[in-house]
This record gives sequence, structure tokens and C-alpha cells, in this order.
Amino acid sequence: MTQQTQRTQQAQQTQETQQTKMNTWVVEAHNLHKTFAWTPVLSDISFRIASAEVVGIFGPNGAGKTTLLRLLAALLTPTSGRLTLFGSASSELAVRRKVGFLGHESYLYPDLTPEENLTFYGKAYRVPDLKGRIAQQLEHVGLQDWRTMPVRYFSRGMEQRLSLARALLHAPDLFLLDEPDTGLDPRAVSILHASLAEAKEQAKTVMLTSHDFERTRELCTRALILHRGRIAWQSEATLPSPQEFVELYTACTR
Amino acid sequence: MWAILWKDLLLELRTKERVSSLFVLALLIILVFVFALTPEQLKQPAFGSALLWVALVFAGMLGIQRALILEQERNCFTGLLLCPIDPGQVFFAKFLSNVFFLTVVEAVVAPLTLALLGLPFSVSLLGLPLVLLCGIVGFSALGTLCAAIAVRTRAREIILPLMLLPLLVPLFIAAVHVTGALLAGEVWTGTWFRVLVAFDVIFVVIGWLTFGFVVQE
Amino acid sequence: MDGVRMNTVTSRSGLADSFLPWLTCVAMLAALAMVFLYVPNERVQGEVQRIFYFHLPSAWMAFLGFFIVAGASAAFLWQGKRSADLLAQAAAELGMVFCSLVLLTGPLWARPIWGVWWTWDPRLTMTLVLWLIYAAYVLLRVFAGDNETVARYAAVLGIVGVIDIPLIYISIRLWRGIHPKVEQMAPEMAWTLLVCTGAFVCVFTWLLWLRLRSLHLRDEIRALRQHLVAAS
Amino acid sequence: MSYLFAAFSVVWIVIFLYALSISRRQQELSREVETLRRMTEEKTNTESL
Repeated sequence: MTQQTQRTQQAQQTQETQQTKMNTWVVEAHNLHKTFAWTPVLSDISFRIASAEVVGIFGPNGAGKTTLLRLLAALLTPTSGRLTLFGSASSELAVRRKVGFLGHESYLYPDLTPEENLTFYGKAYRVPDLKGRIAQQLEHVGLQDWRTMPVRYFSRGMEQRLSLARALLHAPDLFLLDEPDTGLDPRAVSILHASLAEAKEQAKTVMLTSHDFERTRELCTRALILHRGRIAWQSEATLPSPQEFVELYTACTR
Repeated sequence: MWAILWKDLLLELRTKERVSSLFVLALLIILVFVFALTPEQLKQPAFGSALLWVALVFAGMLGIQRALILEQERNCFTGLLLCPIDPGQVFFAKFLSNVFFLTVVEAVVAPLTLALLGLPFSVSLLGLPLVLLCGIVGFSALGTLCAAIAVRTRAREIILPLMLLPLLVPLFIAAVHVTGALLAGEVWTGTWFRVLVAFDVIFVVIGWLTFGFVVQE
Repeated sequence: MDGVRMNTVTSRSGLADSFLPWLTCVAMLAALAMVFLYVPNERVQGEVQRIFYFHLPSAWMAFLGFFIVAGASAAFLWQGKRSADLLAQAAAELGMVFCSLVLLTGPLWARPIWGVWWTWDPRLTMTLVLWLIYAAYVLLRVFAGDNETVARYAAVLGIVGVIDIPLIYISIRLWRGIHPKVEQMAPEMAWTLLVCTGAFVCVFTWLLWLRLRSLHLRDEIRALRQHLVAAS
Repeated sequence: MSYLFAAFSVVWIVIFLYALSISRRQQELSREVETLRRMTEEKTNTESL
């Protein structure tokens, strides 16, 4: 108990010096380990993320980026270590309601229409004023004219945009994106960037994985490099320039 | 939980895939048996009840598996797990939707089977819906749990019956006996019925408790 | 560091390795001697009845295996320890081996006594169902590969299986029954049965130990390989 | 008598076969360990050079 209060005090102190004022960290990972097929995929991951940060997680394929994101989304449970989101365990339902996740797959039912898909997810998340919210989201991703067509007939770009609407439907405070810049069409990218800018304005926290630093840099306020399941480098208060970053990246992932 | 159930029903209304395939399959199984047996054998209540349950178990197994494969198409199950819903509730939703679809199918297949076999309709048959429902509940509870395991392994078509059928032995024996007694117009609420209900209760609880271990990755 | 990790296997095995095989051999020889030389013929069934002294302990070992699987599975789900998972895996294999023994010796006994190879007698049926559940468990592991998820699946199946046992037993018992019941046994018979059970416990433990060791070794080899790859 | 004999041989054969399969696997694993040990040794040798 006393240890914990001490820890939070410490946390608050460091926080006040670095960041704007707030009560708890959005993400607090302490010595996270995750194995798959009894092979370590992530080892010794510790970091803290405050509210309103946009964190880019970089690294080559197989570095554990997706696994880390899935841990944060409570799709996986850590093998050992402590992970808290908004001050409580990541698996708690109240926490999960605050997390939005955009993965490689759309998680949309192909035989349902966009409206039905969003209604289902909205009910599951207990979104207030669901109808208005869905209309607003569909307009945001430019699919309001397609709302009664089953998703099966959608193009890939449309499905991705709808997936974005799904992930943002419950206005998450922590938004997790897995490789948002691979395989998106230009329109989806511009919508995504608009959403991220908006999220930044509203002091929401964003974490995204990428292996394309140049395109993601302007969005991020912080960066991590993962290599072979470990954090190889974490940015300081300011992000390095693109050239510096490339050098760092090659040095870390050698 | 109701959201999942609502979505399952909507999906079924849209595709009509599960109920129709279940229905045809159940009928086909019964037909195969009718061809294999002599008319005298078919008139016996014991055969009638055995037939009903064989059709239900085999068609139901495929139906339950189908439901989860549907869920896997765009990894929707992951989307479901992202939602702030307790795994136990996910289990109940899936379980109830399986119970619902099997009941709908059985509501048509059971009377049809009795008619096909030429079994007399009598007052004692009023208990049949209850017995069928009890069987469906136990079957769906265990089936939902096993299918959730099987669906994410290789060779899922083989592994599901392999796991499910031996575990279903008590349910199957009990259900066949109760139904047989019922069709013969005998007392059916005896020990066998209690075994059936015990199976239901135990496996609904077990499914609810262990589903969390099965669905997380 | 690699050397240390490899040594753990060999050092742990020291006592059990030197002790268990001998104990098993002695116990088995004693059991054989008692079955063939000491115990008198049963009055009705004659000498065929001597199968019983191996048949019944096999059945007990099969049950023992099942309960170890369930216990280890529960422990694995509770704490997530790999050793519990491996124990469940090894015990399931052994349970299947002893279940097979019951299923093979059963008919060889039934044939001269009842005149048929197989009867749908409750305990025989029960053993068959158990064997099928074990088979599903082992095949699940084979089909699904070796990772944490599958370990959890198998654990759930192990627990569900053991919970199902009483139900299976009750339903099959109600279904029909002609299995010989063990009534009053002559003291010689009781002693022989006891010694045979002891011998089977030894065999069971020894085989379990061997299998467990090879599973642990496999894990360590995997760890070493990863270590090598990571260091390169 | 022949049934008795058959039953006992069956018990022995099954146990023996299972033990054999374990020892086969064990041998394979030991060989594996040997290869890995050699590899580590080679690696440490090259590193020390």
C-alpha cells in the first residue's frame, strides 16, 4: 500500500516535470514478458505513456510490435509482468470500453450492413445515443450512402474505412492502430490522419505501429523502437530528425 | 450479451445458412436410417428415439461448428473479444444462439420424423418438447465449448467429433432412454431424466467458467 | 550458461534413474511370482482368472492417469506453469497406454469366461469411453501443435473429461451390467492383488518419469536453440 | 491357459513398446543436445579467437 502510494507520487513528480498535469498514466507497462509457443516474443518491456501522447512503435517484421499492441488491447495476457491502463488491469471491462483497436482485419461481419455492424459493436460497448453516433461516424468515413449494403460487396478501401469507424465508434480514450499505413488507400489514409489529428486535439492517447518512420513522424510525439522483442530505443522529450532516426533505427536493429 | 444474440439472429436471417443446412442434414440422416432399417424395426419407440438423437447430434455438431467458422471469417471473434464483454457472457450468448437454432430445427424435424416412422401421436408426446430442449441445452453447452477449441486448430472437422462424442455419452444414453420411454407411453421422468438435467446444469456451469481460458489467445 | 541449463536435466534424474528401474523390476518379478506360483486357482473360473491381477491394476492406473491429467490441468490454468502442462501431457499418454491394456486384457478374459470377446458391460464400456477421451486429448495435442493456447485447450478438455467421468459412470451403470463384482477375496488373492498393484504403480511412475524427462529435455533443447539463434 | 498367456504377453508387449518409443525419442533428443553443445562450443571458440 505505502509502496504503491510512493510509486504514484514518484510517477506524478516525474510526470509534472515532463508533461502537462494529470492523475494517472494512460499506459503503464512494467517488465512485460510474453511467450508464444514457449518462445519469448516480448521480453522486459517497460514504458509509461501519458495522456495526449501519440506514440509510434517501430521495428522490423517479427519484432513484436503487433504482439505488444494486442497485449495492450487485452487480446493477449502477458506471461509475466504488470500492465495497467488508466490505472487498472487491462482486462477489466471498464478499461476495455476506453480502448479502440484497429487491426489488420476489419472484424466486420460480411453479411451485415455497415449500420448493423456498427449497431452490434455500439451495443456491445453501450454507446449512448447510438443512432446519432453511427450516422456521424458513417459520414465521417464517407460511407453514409452505403449504409444498407452488406459489407461483403465493399471494396477493400471501403471496408477499411468502416473498420476505422468501428474502432472509433465508442470514442476511445486510447486508440491502438496496427500498421495503419500499410494497405490503406489514399482516401482512407486522409481520413485516418484527420481522425488522428482530431484525437490529438481532444487529448486522446494514440499508439500505432509502423515501419515507415517518414510518413508517421509528423503524427507522433514519441517513438519506440522494438527489436527482437525488446525495446531497443525510446525517444526523449523531442523526436529526432528523420535522418537521425534512420541512423538510430539501423543501429538498433542491426 | 443480448447484442451478440441479436447479431447472430440477424446474421441468420440474412444468410439462412445455419437453419437450412441443419434442417436438410437432419432429414437426410433420418432418411438414411429409414432406408437401412426394416419397417417393423422403425415402428419400435426405441428406434425412433435413437434416430431422433443421432440426427440431432450429428447435424447439431456441424451447425455449432458452422456458427463459429462464420464468426472467424474476418476474425470477427477477435472483434468480439475486444468488446467490454465478459467471456462468460460470450459463452452464454453463443450457447443460447445454438440452443435457439437447434430448437427451431428440431421443432420441424421431430414431428416430421415421428410421422415418417409412423409412430402414433398421443397425449404422452406433450413431454417431448421438454425432453428435446433438455437434450439440446446439454448438447449446446458442451458443443459450444468444444467447438471453440476445435475451430482454432488444424483439422477442426475431425477434432470436434473426436472431443465431443465421448463426452456426450451420458447425455446421449439418457436422452435416448427418456425419449424411448416417452414414445412408448411409459413413465419418463425417472432417473434418466435426472441424469439428463444434471448433465445440462453441470456443463452450462463448466462452459461458463472455462470459456475464458479457451477464447483468449 | 548453456552448459548449466543442460545439466539440470541430468542432475535431477540421478536418484530416480538409479532407483526406479530396479524397484520396478523387483516389484514386477514379485508380482509375477505371486500370480503364477503363490495364489491358488479361483474355484469357478480356473486359472484364467489370474488375468485379473493385471487387469484390475491396469484399470486403476488408467484412472490414476486421468486424475493426474485433471489435477495438472487445473494447476496449469491456475498458475500457468509449464511443468504442470508437461505432467498433464505425460500422464495422458500413460493413461492411454494403461487404458489400452485394460481393453486388451478384458476381452482375453471375457472370451473363455463369457464366451464372447466383447460385452457391453458397464466397466468395459466405461473404459472404452475413457480411452476415447484420452485419444481426443492426445490427438488435440498432435493436431494443434505445441503452444500456450493449445496447452490451455488441452487443460480445459482434461478437466471437462474428469468432470464427465461420474456422469458417464452413472449412465453406463444404469444402462446395463454383468461385470464380475469383486466379492470376498481369499487372503492370498488380496495379497497378490496388492503386490500387483504396487508393481503397476512402479511401472506407471517409472514410465511417467521417463516421459516427463524427455518432454522437459525437449523444452530445454528449444530454449537452447533460441539462445543460439538469438546470439548469432 | 493360452488366454492367460496371451493376456500377460499383451501387457508386457504394450509396456515394452511404450518404453521403447520413449527411449527412441530420448535418444533423438540426446543427439540434438550433442549437436547444440558442439555448436555452442564452436561459437565460443570462434569468439575467443
